[in-house]
Amino acid sequence: MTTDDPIHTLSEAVNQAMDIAMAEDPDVFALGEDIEDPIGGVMKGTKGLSTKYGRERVRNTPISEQAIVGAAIGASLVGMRPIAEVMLMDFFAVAMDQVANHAAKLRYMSGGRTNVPITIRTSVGGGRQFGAQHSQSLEAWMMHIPGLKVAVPSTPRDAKGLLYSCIFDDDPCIFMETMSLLFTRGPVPPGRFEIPLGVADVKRAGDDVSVVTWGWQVPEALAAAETLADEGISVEVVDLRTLVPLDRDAILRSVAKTTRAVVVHAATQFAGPGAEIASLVGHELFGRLSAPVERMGAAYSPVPYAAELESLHYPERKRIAATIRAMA
Amino acid sequence: MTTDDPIHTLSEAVNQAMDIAMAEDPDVFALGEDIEDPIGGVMKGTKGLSTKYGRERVRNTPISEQAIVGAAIGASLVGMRPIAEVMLMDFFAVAMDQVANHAAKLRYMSGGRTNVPITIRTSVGGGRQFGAQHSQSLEAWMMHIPGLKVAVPSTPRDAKGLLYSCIFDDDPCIFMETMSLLFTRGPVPPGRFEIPLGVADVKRAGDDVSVVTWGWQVPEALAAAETLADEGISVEVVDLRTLVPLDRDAILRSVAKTTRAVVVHAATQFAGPGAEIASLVGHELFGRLSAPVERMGAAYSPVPYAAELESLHYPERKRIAATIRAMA
Amino acid sequence: MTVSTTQPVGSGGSNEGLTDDAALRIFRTVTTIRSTEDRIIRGLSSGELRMTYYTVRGQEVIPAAICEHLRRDDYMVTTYRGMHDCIAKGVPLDELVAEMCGKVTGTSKGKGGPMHLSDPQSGLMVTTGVVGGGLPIAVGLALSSKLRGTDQVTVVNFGDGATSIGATHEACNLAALWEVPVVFVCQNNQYGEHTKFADYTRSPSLAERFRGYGMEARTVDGNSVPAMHEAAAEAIGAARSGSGPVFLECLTYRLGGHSFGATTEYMDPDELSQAEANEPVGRYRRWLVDQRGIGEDVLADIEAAVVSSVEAAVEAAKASPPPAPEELLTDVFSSVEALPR
Amino acid sequence: MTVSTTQPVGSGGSNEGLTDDAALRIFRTVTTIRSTEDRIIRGLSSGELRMTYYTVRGQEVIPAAICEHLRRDDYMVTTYRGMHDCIAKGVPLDELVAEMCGKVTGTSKGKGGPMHLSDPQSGLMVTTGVVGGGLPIAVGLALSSKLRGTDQVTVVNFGDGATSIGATHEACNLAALWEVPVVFVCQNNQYGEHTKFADYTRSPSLAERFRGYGMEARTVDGNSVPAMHEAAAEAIGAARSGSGPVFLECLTYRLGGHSFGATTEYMDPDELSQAEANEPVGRYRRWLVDQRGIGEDVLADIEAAVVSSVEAAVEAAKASPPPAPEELLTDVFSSVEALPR
Ligand SMILES: Cc1ncc(C[n+]2csc(CCOP(=O)(O)OP(=O)(O)O)c2C)c(N)n1
Ligand SMILES: Cc1ncc(C[n+]2csc(CCOP(=O)(O)OP(=O)(O)O)c2C)c(N)n1
Ligand SMILES: [Mg+2]
Ligand SMILES: [Mg+2]
Repeated sequence: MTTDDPIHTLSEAVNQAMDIAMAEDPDVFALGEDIEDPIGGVMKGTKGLSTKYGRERVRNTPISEQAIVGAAIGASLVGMRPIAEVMLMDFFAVAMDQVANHAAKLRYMSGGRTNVPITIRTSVGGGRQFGAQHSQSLEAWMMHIPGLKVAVPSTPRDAKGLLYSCIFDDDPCIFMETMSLLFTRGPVPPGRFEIPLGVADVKRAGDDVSVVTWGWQVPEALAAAETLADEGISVEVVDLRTLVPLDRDAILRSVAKTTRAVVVHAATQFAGPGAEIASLVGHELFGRLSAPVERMGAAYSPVPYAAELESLHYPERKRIAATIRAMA
Repeated sequence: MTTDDPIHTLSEAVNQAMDIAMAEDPDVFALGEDIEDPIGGVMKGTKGLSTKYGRERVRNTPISEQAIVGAAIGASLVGMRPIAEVMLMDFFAVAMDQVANHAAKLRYMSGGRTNVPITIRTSVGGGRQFGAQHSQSLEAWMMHIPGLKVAVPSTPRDAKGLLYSCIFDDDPCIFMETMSLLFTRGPVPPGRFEIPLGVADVKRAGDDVSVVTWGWQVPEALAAAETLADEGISVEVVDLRTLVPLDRDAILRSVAKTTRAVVVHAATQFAGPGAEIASLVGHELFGRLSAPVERMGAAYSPVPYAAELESLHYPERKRIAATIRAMA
Repeated sequence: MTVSTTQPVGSGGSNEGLTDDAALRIFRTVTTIRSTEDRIIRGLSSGELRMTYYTVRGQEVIPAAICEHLRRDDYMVTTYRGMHDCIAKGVPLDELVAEMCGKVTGTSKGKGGPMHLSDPQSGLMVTTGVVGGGLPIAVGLALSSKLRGTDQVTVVNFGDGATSIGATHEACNLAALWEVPVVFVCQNNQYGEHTKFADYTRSPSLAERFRGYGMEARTVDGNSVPAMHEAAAEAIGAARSGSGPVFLECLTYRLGGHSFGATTEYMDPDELSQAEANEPVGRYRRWLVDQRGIGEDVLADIEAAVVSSVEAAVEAAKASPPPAPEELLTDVFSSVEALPR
Repeated sequence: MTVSTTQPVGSGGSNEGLTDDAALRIFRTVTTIRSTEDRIIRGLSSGELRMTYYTVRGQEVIPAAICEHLRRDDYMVTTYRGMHDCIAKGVPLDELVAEMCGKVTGTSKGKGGPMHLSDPQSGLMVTTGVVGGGLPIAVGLALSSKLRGTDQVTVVNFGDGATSIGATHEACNLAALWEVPVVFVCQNNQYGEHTKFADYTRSPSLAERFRGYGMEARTVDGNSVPAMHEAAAEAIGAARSGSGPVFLECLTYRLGGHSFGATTEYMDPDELSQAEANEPVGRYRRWLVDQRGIGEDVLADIEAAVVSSVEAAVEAAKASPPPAPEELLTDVFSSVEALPR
């Protein structure tokens, strides 16, 4: 990462990726609730784009997530590259038929005669007292359906590069924008910038314990690693960046080295995405681990509203540090 | 299991449980598509019940799964015990908002002031050339949402006892009726019969390898065990029966004994329900296993139509036997 | 001794005129709603309070008039923008405010929050944060009354924007088919989040569209107490008498941004200031004085009582502790034994 | 040299009358549909063939008339009960039958099956097995034409039962709002699976209900070629000219159970036998002879040609191999490298 890149928020980086994609390719367009100016998306992701590209290409929709995702699918079947916005990931629940039964399956069901190059952007709550229906990280649902790609950036730079790749990817991509990171700042390469899907990034190198994580929990893991460094524990933080494709080699490379792994995520731990990774590590590195693979995900409860409970619900730096400390 | 119990199909056992529940409690009623006589449900689960209890208590609905599940939730909030039928599990995709954002969360979100004692019965396809949109086992979605119980019987007896328990359970229960088992026959205790949720059943005892499985794959695992017995490999088959509550003790007890485990299910393997179980076993029995925990689930693809491909897609007895043989 | 707990919630859908008693009950309700909102906004602005808050300013009359015709054992379902509905239905103000603040004395022990208020004791059964999510549930509540042979009515509140989503359509079709006693109250405040009505549908009229399901549907001035009172009487009376569901489109105007802190730049400023000038609580107060000859002093007494009960509710909420850590894993299931470990 | 591949698919929504050429093209199409169905049922009954099959008997005229006004580059979306739509739109019969049999020469190499036919070459874009699932997708196809400034039209077929589900409602509202060139073709065959129209809705009229979204909506006798031909011309012409979506309720009757092997015990036997007596292919044939003076021999020639091409398609499908094992993991993603291992 060059340090003289201009500094932007993750939301601005998302905006840049869409802006560049729309400038490059007339087949790229966006649709979703409140995405037109002056609002430009409730999280500002599309700010300025309807003004620049017109309200034909940046289209407000009614509150109808099935229609939003379905319309994106339809346009994509004939080669357009729609970017649909589902305001919050919790609302995927109303659109899962289009996502899982249509977007994910149409390539296969047509024997490859059609494909669905859509991107669905969505905000992921949590940590902001939005309550049980506005705070869920549902990447496990997506991972479990063959045919969907899933990206979860943790930095502005990754957000730009991954979103650009999603837009031009020939398969349906779910792009998760973690709300608590949306307004964090970081360097973002100017102009066209791509990060291939399926390549994890070691955000911090270390020798004793590997933390495998993504999205919201990356800065938490990095903070825990920083604390532990002072205690002489060297932590490697592997940011997966995409869950499908999954960078299996990067995970195994790191854990083979450290022989200890913790998988950390904001999604519910039970039957969550970390179970796949823990199973993979346990299987592939059987007999070579110094400790059982630990998983840290959200507690088995709907997300509570009260701040005091919500902070217990999700993993966070202190508890991550404690878990690592106990196993190192 | 007493062997002089009358013999019934799994579908008849389901029917008996509902019949008895409706006779016992006027608050029990059923709703769903085509559940009234003369059809009595496309899988015959409700056959005869509308004739016996009237079309007020066994109600046909329009094709509207959100309304079906939502109406069940509403009635349950005031103490009724609705049994909703969603014709196929794939169609949960249109109703996930009611299932995951409402049924699962209302008890918690109300601080316990309300609860949702519904049962959602659903048929699960697979192995019958129904294609990608009619063959999915989506229990992983359900397990991942805190607040939902999930039952998947593999025998007529279990179906009756578990369904009865689901109907009178105070939490939302998803009851999965595996289509390829619906017309298999077995002994069913007459009259009121209950099997508590959360208690696994060892369907075959063995010493060398534990197969942890449920539903469709139970007879497959038993057939594999039978084959392997002739080869001198002793296989224990643990039928979980419910995935939530999960009988963790039964799993660990079996694997602690055999030191080898295979988790087998019809759901997609990747990020599937088996990942939770494999992670659990790997964690709790770390250092005490003789082999890595194996997972066998459906291949990472939409379910193919052609019979030749579909039989490769799902686990089945021969490949299960081969996997066990390789690790024993 | 808060106002809301003792506030009568009417007596069941009679179409009798708006008596002075009823008129004053409604005044007390709208005043309670307005005062609570004002107090919350003040607390949020100063940093004294913290919550997500969806204004109900401008929509007070709708539930106040509706609840005149509801009994305590009638059911109500509402949305994140539902504080007015909760107050009108009789949710105790102390518990309501405490819940919005995430405190243990709240309706949900602080675990639900402002988008998930529920209080079955007063018939407020569900508050959902998912647009359209409440309608199918309301059909089920109404079905329970039908199956049990009671004459309870269910009222479900939702926004104009919710008319675009699938759940709404499925629920209306099912309710009409089953002839269940539910009143669909569409609080048409002209906006779905930041999008105007005319920008998300070409429907010439919602009432007309929903009549298409084969149920009664009517448009009413939701900011006029007499009009709302009468329309609600009719709709609730019809539902209670067993003639099936009714759709009421209540015209109103959202007097502010979507939620606290949200911009209003997309709203027509003239239209907004005109709506503000004609805002329904003041309009109703003037009507009571001018048309009904109610004394200023009577109204001022009610206002003063309301303000002090609101203040008491806020103070009680502030003094209430947050839920204890053990609460994290309770109320997931009926028993903690069912939890995965 | 199968009939369906060479069959013209009309020339774009003109409202001109039904010429003899057009009338014979339609006859060839309905005959192909009927023959294919008959042959499949025969194969299923004898055990020669194996598939899930949803009868289209009685619904042949609808797509045959519609496709007279469609170009090859117009888009179509249909359902599991869509073999007639596929044939009319020009999906090659050999590939169609092979797909239904799960063979590698099928449209999807045997991986989709009868519920998932698609052939973008002929504009048949999606077949879905989820009730209502196709409508939002059709809106997107139509949107692509609008954004690209082409005059392509999208036709989406669905059943009467699909009008109850959320996706249908969302799609219609969105299409009307965006004024995209889509024709919603509701093939009202009176049943949703085993439930009668009157048992799942109180809507007095579907056309009237859907007009509520602010779009054109019309009911037509879907079993009459002249009526369907004219209504389709108008609807497709309107969509093509940019005046937005149209909803067509095509009245027809499902002449059999829901799917092969399903019972019909819930259907009124008198109604069914009356509908069978008036079934649309025979009715049309009589009309051609009696009203249009077309010679028996001309029709018999077409019928003979059709039968032999259907037989050829079935034989080709039987001879075709199943997909190879490697196909299991291809077409999941654009590249197999993206697959989790
Ligand atoms: C299914 C779903 N989609 C999107 C949202 C985000 N959202 C919250 S409120 C709202 C606007 C709703 O408008 P309306 O129904 O008119 O209700 P109002 O807020 O005006 O009371 C939206 C889009 C949501 N909560 N649920
Ligand atoms: C969402 C969903 N729910 C239920 C089903 C099961 N199902 C398949 S066909 C059918 C009836 C559909 O009726 P209609 O829309 O009238 O179409 P038709 O079969 O008459 O062509 C049903 C309920 C489904 N495929 N999808
Ligand atoms: Mg609104
Ligand atoms: Mg039909």
